[in-house]
Amino acid sequence: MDLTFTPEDQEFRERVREWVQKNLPEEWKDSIPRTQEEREIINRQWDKKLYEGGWAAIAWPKEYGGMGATLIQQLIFNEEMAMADAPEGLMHGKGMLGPTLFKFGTEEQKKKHLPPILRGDVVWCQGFSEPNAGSDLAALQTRAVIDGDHLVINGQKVWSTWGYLADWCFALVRTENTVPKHRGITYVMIDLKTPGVTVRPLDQITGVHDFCEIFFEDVRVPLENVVGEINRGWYVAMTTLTHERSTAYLGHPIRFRNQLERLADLARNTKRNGRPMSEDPVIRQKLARSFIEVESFKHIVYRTISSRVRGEEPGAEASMAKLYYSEMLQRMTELAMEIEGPYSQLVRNSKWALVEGDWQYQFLYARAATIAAGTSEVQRNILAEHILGLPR
Amino acid sequence: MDLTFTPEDQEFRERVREWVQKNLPEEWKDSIPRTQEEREIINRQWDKKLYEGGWAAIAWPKEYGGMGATLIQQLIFNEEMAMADAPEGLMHGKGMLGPTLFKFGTEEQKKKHLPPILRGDVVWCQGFSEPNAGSDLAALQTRAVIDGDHLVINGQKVWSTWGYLADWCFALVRTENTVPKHRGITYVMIDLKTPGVTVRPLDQITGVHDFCEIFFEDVRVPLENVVGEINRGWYVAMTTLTHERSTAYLGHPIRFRNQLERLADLARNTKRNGRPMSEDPVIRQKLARSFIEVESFKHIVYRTISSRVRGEEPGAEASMAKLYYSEMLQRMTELAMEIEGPYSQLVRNSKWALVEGDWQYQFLYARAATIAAGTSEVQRNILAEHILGLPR
Amino acid sequence: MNFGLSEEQSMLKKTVRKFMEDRCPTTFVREMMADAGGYSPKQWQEMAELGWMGLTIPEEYDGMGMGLVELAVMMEEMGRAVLPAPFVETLMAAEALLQAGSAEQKKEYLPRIASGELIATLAMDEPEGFWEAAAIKAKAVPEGDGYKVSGTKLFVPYANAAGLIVTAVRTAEGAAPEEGITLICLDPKAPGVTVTPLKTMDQAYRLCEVQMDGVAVPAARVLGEAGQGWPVLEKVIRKYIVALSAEMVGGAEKAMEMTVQYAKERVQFGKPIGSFQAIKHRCADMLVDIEGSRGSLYYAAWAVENDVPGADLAASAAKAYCSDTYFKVTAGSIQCFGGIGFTWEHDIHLFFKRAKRLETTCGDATFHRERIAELWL
Amino acid sequence: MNFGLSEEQSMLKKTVRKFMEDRCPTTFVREMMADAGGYSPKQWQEMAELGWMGLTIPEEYDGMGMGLVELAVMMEEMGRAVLPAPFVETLMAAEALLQAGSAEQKKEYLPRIASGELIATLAMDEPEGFWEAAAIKAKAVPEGDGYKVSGTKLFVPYANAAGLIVTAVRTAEGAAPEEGITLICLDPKAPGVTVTPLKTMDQAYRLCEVQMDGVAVPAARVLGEAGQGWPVLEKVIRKYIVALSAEMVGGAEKAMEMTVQYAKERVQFGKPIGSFQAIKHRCADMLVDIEGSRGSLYYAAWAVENDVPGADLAASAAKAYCSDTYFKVTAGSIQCFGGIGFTWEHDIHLFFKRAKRLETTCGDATFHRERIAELWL
Repeated sequence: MDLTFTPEDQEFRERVREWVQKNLPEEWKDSIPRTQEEREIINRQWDKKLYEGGWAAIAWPKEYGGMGATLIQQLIFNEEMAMADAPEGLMHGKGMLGPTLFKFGTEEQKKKHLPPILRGDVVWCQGFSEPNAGSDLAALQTRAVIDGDHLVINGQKVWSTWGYLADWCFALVRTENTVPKHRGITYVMIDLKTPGVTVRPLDQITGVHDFCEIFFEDVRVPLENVVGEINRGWYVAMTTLTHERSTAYLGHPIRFRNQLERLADLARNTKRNGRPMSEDPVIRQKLARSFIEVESFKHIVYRTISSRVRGEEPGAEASMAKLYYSEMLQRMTELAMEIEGPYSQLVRNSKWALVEGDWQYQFLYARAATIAAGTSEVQRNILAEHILGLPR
Repeated sequence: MDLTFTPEDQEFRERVREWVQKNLPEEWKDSIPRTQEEREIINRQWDKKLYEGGWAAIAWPKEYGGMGATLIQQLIFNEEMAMADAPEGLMHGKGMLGPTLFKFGTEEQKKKHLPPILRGDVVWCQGFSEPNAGSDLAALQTRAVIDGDHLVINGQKVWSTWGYLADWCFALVRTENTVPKHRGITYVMIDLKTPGVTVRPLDQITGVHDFCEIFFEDVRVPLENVVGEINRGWYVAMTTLTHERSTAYLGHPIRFRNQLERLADLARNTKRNGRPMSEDPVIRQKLARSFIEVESFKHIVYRTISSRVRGEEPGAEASMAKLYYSEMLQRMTELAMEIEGPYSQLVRNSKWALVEGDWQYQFLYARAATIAAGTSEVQRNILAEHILGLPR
Repeated sequence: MNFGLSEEQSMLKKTVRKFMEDRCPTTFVREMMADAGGYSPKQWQEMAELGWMGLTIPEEYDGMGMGLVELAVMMEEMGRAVLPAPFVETLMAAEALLQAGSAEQKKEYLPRIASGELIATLAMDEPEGFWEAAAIKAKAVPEGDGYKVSGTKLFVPYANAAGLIVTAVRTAEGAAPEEGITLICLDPKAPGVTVTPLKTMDQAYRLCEVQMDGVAVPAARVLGEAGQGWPVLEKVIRKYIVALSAEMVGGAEKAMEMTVQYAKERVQFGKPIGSFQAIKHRCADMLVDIEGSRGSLYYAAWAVENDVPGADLAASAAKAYCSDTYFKVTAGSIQCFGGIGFTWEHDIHLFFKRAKRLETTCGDATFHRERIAELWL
Repeated sequence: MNFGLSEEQSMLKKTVRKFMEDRCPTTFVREMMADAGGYSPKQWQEMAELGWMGLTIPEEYDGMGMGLVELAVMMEEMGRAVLPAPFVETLMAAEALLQAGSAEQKKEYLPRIASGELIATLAMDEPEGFWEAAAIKAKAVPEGDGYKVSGTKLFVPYANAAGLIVTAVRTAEGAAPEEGITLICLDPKAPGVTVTPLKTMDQAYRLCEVQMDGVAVPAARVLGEAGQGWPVLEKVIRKYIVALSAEMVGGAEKAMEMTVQYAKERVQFGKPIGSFQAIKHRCADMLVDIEGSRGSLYYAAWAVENDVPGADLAASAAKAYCSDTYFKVTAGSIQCFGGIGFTWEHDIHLFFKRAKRLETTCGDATFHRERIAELWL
């Protein structure tokens, strides 16, 4: 039990901090309320800036342009980015496709796809979920039939984050119907400019559309775009997901802590009949509860990293982290609404809106937190079955 | 929507009130903390007093010595008893066996068993649950084999309230193994003095034993003690349960309201560092929550009665009432513990114990509320399946 | 003793449900969300013709002379439909007139309200405070036989559409904040009044800022005795929160029905998701919360209507309970719907957002629990 | 950076678990429940021989010189076993001596504590108050070179068995309640001291009343400077609540393990009950609460041991979180066990009752959340 960092790591932290301080424009800070369009532009520009600074994908092996950073260095990097309130970038390519290609990609695939991701030139999105394959992802039905040296794809994907921005999509498609459902799935990279592809943004309850539907109508994709073997796509995707999920949250504790401090500020600055809400004993209980949860989430992340550093394999801890922070986030944003009272009605661009109506957006957006990337119910199943060994 | 009572009902209420005021000794009041033994003695004596006053079982038909009281009269009677803080008596015979016999009993059975129940001479207990048949009651395994004009019973029952006091037991036993489990069960009345019966009180986490185990070893019971047909016992029991459950809670709203007022008194009288806990804003929120719940529970009961009066059949509402009040009761007793702070440790007969340690007993006892007579989980299944029509 | 609807009340319920299903489907609600005024004058007139604007107005003023239980029945159905219109506020402004208005005032306003000609609303909250007497700071200084009023009111429902705003202002500073409050009949067209619609989360409802800048209010427009406005307002609020509670129960029930329906149809892992206890028990809890809330609601409606002891407590209990329930049920519904529940296309967010607005109107659950403690402990 | 146990710490954990499994099964706990003293001197001596009474006492006083993380490791295991003994109080009394004791006092008491010869405990709460400085009212008036002390202490752990009671008394009335508090080394055998065991829900632990009736306390028995006792006590409490949090995490984990085991074995409706989501998800929530609690616990242990900024916050966070978790987990466990969980015979109630006692020691969850708000907001 020792929460101090080595001098080398400390030095690495200084380097990251110095760079980000120099290179992050004040107006790009992530917690500044802004429109989706503004956010996209900044995300793209930031990705390019990271590349120029040599920080594009520090976790990637050096041979592919990364730094081969240790897990602790990844933690530090993410913490510093969070501390500086830097944008998170459009990270599907770096965070999800990249690691998949290292492990399952051909040399050609790596050569073709990794450099543009690194440079921030090509944006990727994920094509996993379908209207009838949500929690039950393996029930996916988007059909791919081999026709010569191509796959011909028909079907529909949904919940593809940034789909409308993306150039390419990594997707799971069904290539075999006569075997148990996990065994007939193939992992394939699809150029979204291919004829037959239609991307449609989904309007959300926030009034914004981060998520998209993608329709495939006789879309011809070269077989060389298959990652791993035909019909082995489920395992390709799951391996990466486990990997990705266990490091996806490295910067979250600090981002949540910052959000918590903004919540405390909201309570301090919101007066009700002359009295700051931060002095209200009932609100104080709830703020303290959030404080405890945000801190504990950090410890959950730290403990996971430490066990990885000690050489333990990533397991279902990612489910715990995800379940934990998503439920916590909902409580935090609900508390913000409670603090605001009737002001909680006022959204962005309304006269009298508090903090530019940002908490309203966060409140609505947080409803997705317990659904996307595995509902809380699915996470509880995973925890109960994989960690506690309860029967299916 | 009219919550006033007719003049006749009002008059009936006056009659009950007058009688109970005259006949209930101050020291018999139900909410006075006392030992289990004291409580039993009072319950028995009160049952006899009710009989003498002509109030033993007002819901029973006149021909069996009841009053044939309307549902509203039953409500009034139970409310007045609750208001007067009268003991509840040992009501298994009156409340559960009696109605079963009206519906399924032979003339001989009625003649033999009903009068002693009415007089309070014979105490009955229930023999339904078994160690391996709890929530899954129909899985019961206590075996009964027909041997001439007798059933020979072997097996074990558990959770029989007042088993150690009881003279007789109405039980469900398995008479047929080769059919689906609900169809091989028989309802039988067993004299607990029959050779081969052993009753063993179960010590509980409260330190008290209301519940018993009953063991049967080659117990011979005359076939004339079977209620309804052989192998039809499940339906006999369920019919009565539905009936019983829908009127079992008539007096509860007032008893809970009284308990709530005692809780408010506890908060008023418990000072922490000079300040009454009733002035603590966090405690006030929780007290108010209990207030809302206790009141709403009353409305749930009233609505159920009204729908019965309008001629609607009792359905799953009893599950709702049971689920509602059991969870509410746990919260109330937990709140009492919170109000007491470290004093919550001090139980009956301890120096410094608050309110004679009664809340401690209630707190522990309330853990059974969400388990006995159908767990909260079972009630939720019933509500979801029977009222909302969700699939099994 | 009948804790349930009478035949007439059941009939009313059916009529309103039928109307709402026909005339207020969610496609209509969505139209109104995009509409500048936020409601349909045509629909308003249709409802008026059915007599609903006069539901609780005595017959002598062309109303139907019904009570709070009937209003609750109606509001439940309007809640199911997420009705975009200042229905309850109009009736509550009428209530203020009934409570405190002079014979002339009643004659002037009530028949026009009942006929649907006049939309009315209430202005109470201000930028620095809300839900309490202390919040009322808009200043009225004597001028001529009346007052000159200045101040800002916030969250005023449909001030953009109203011809009358019953407004609470302060004519004196008393020892207690409840003293010195006066109600006035504000004409939104009067010089010095500026109405600005606000952008709200519940887009199917308009909340406005009402700015009063030296508005001349003649004595004839003062409602009741000067300085005695708070007790009147309290009585109005008591009915208002019961009506809102009914809207919440209706909305929650509809949300639950939608969820249960979906849970029966949606198949994942080879089974309808409603067969999984995570969903099934959540739905059962919704049912219990809704039935518990409904009990508290109808008791409150009856108790307030008949002014029995404890009516204040009952009203606050209903508002607290129904607020919690509507939010909990709709949040749970979104979770059960999963991804599609997060889409704009799906209707569940209309209910979720409505829940949030109603919760913060005239005191949230925490506020009313504290009020229960005050009245009870 | 390693958020986890070192090899030595893991080894310690194993040793303690082994000992507890062998020497403190629940049959032993039940024996102690019925025992007048409520602990076993023999077992105490065995633990002492392993050096545990001196775990956090420096080597110069015959201790092992370890820190709060090691103590937390040990307390987790003791929590799993529902240990009936004043272990943590003895170590915390030693901590008070280390914080404020004179060289003589340390020499007098610490080696005897480390050897197991001397059981010690803390007396803080009083009939009219607890958990706060204001609660301390037992009066100490100067007499000779020392004090004459009168007052009543409640909920004193194992005062019946202790040879030393570190007691907080008031030697002066200051402007703030934190001023004027003095710690004394009370000898329970001194004339004027009466110890009365109380009947408690957690029968596997003795809490006592300590009555002081004009007890003469010589200057040599005053711990630290007169009137300066509160800051010392605060430091001790900070460690105490971390240790208690560890006991709670250990107990909660054991309760969860018992529940999960049962859920795998118990069959109803033809399936292990652990395959029903009502049970399965409840167990998953237990796991999450326990892992979250454990994180807050070890961070607090490390932060307090190293006295980093925010250590007070961390300690209160751990106490609040672990209190909630232990109660929630054990209450949920009883529900999962169903009827047998309600029997005396079954062990789960030992944990449930222990949870309740630990929760109310040195501040419940609500108290510590308010404290977090004080320190943070």
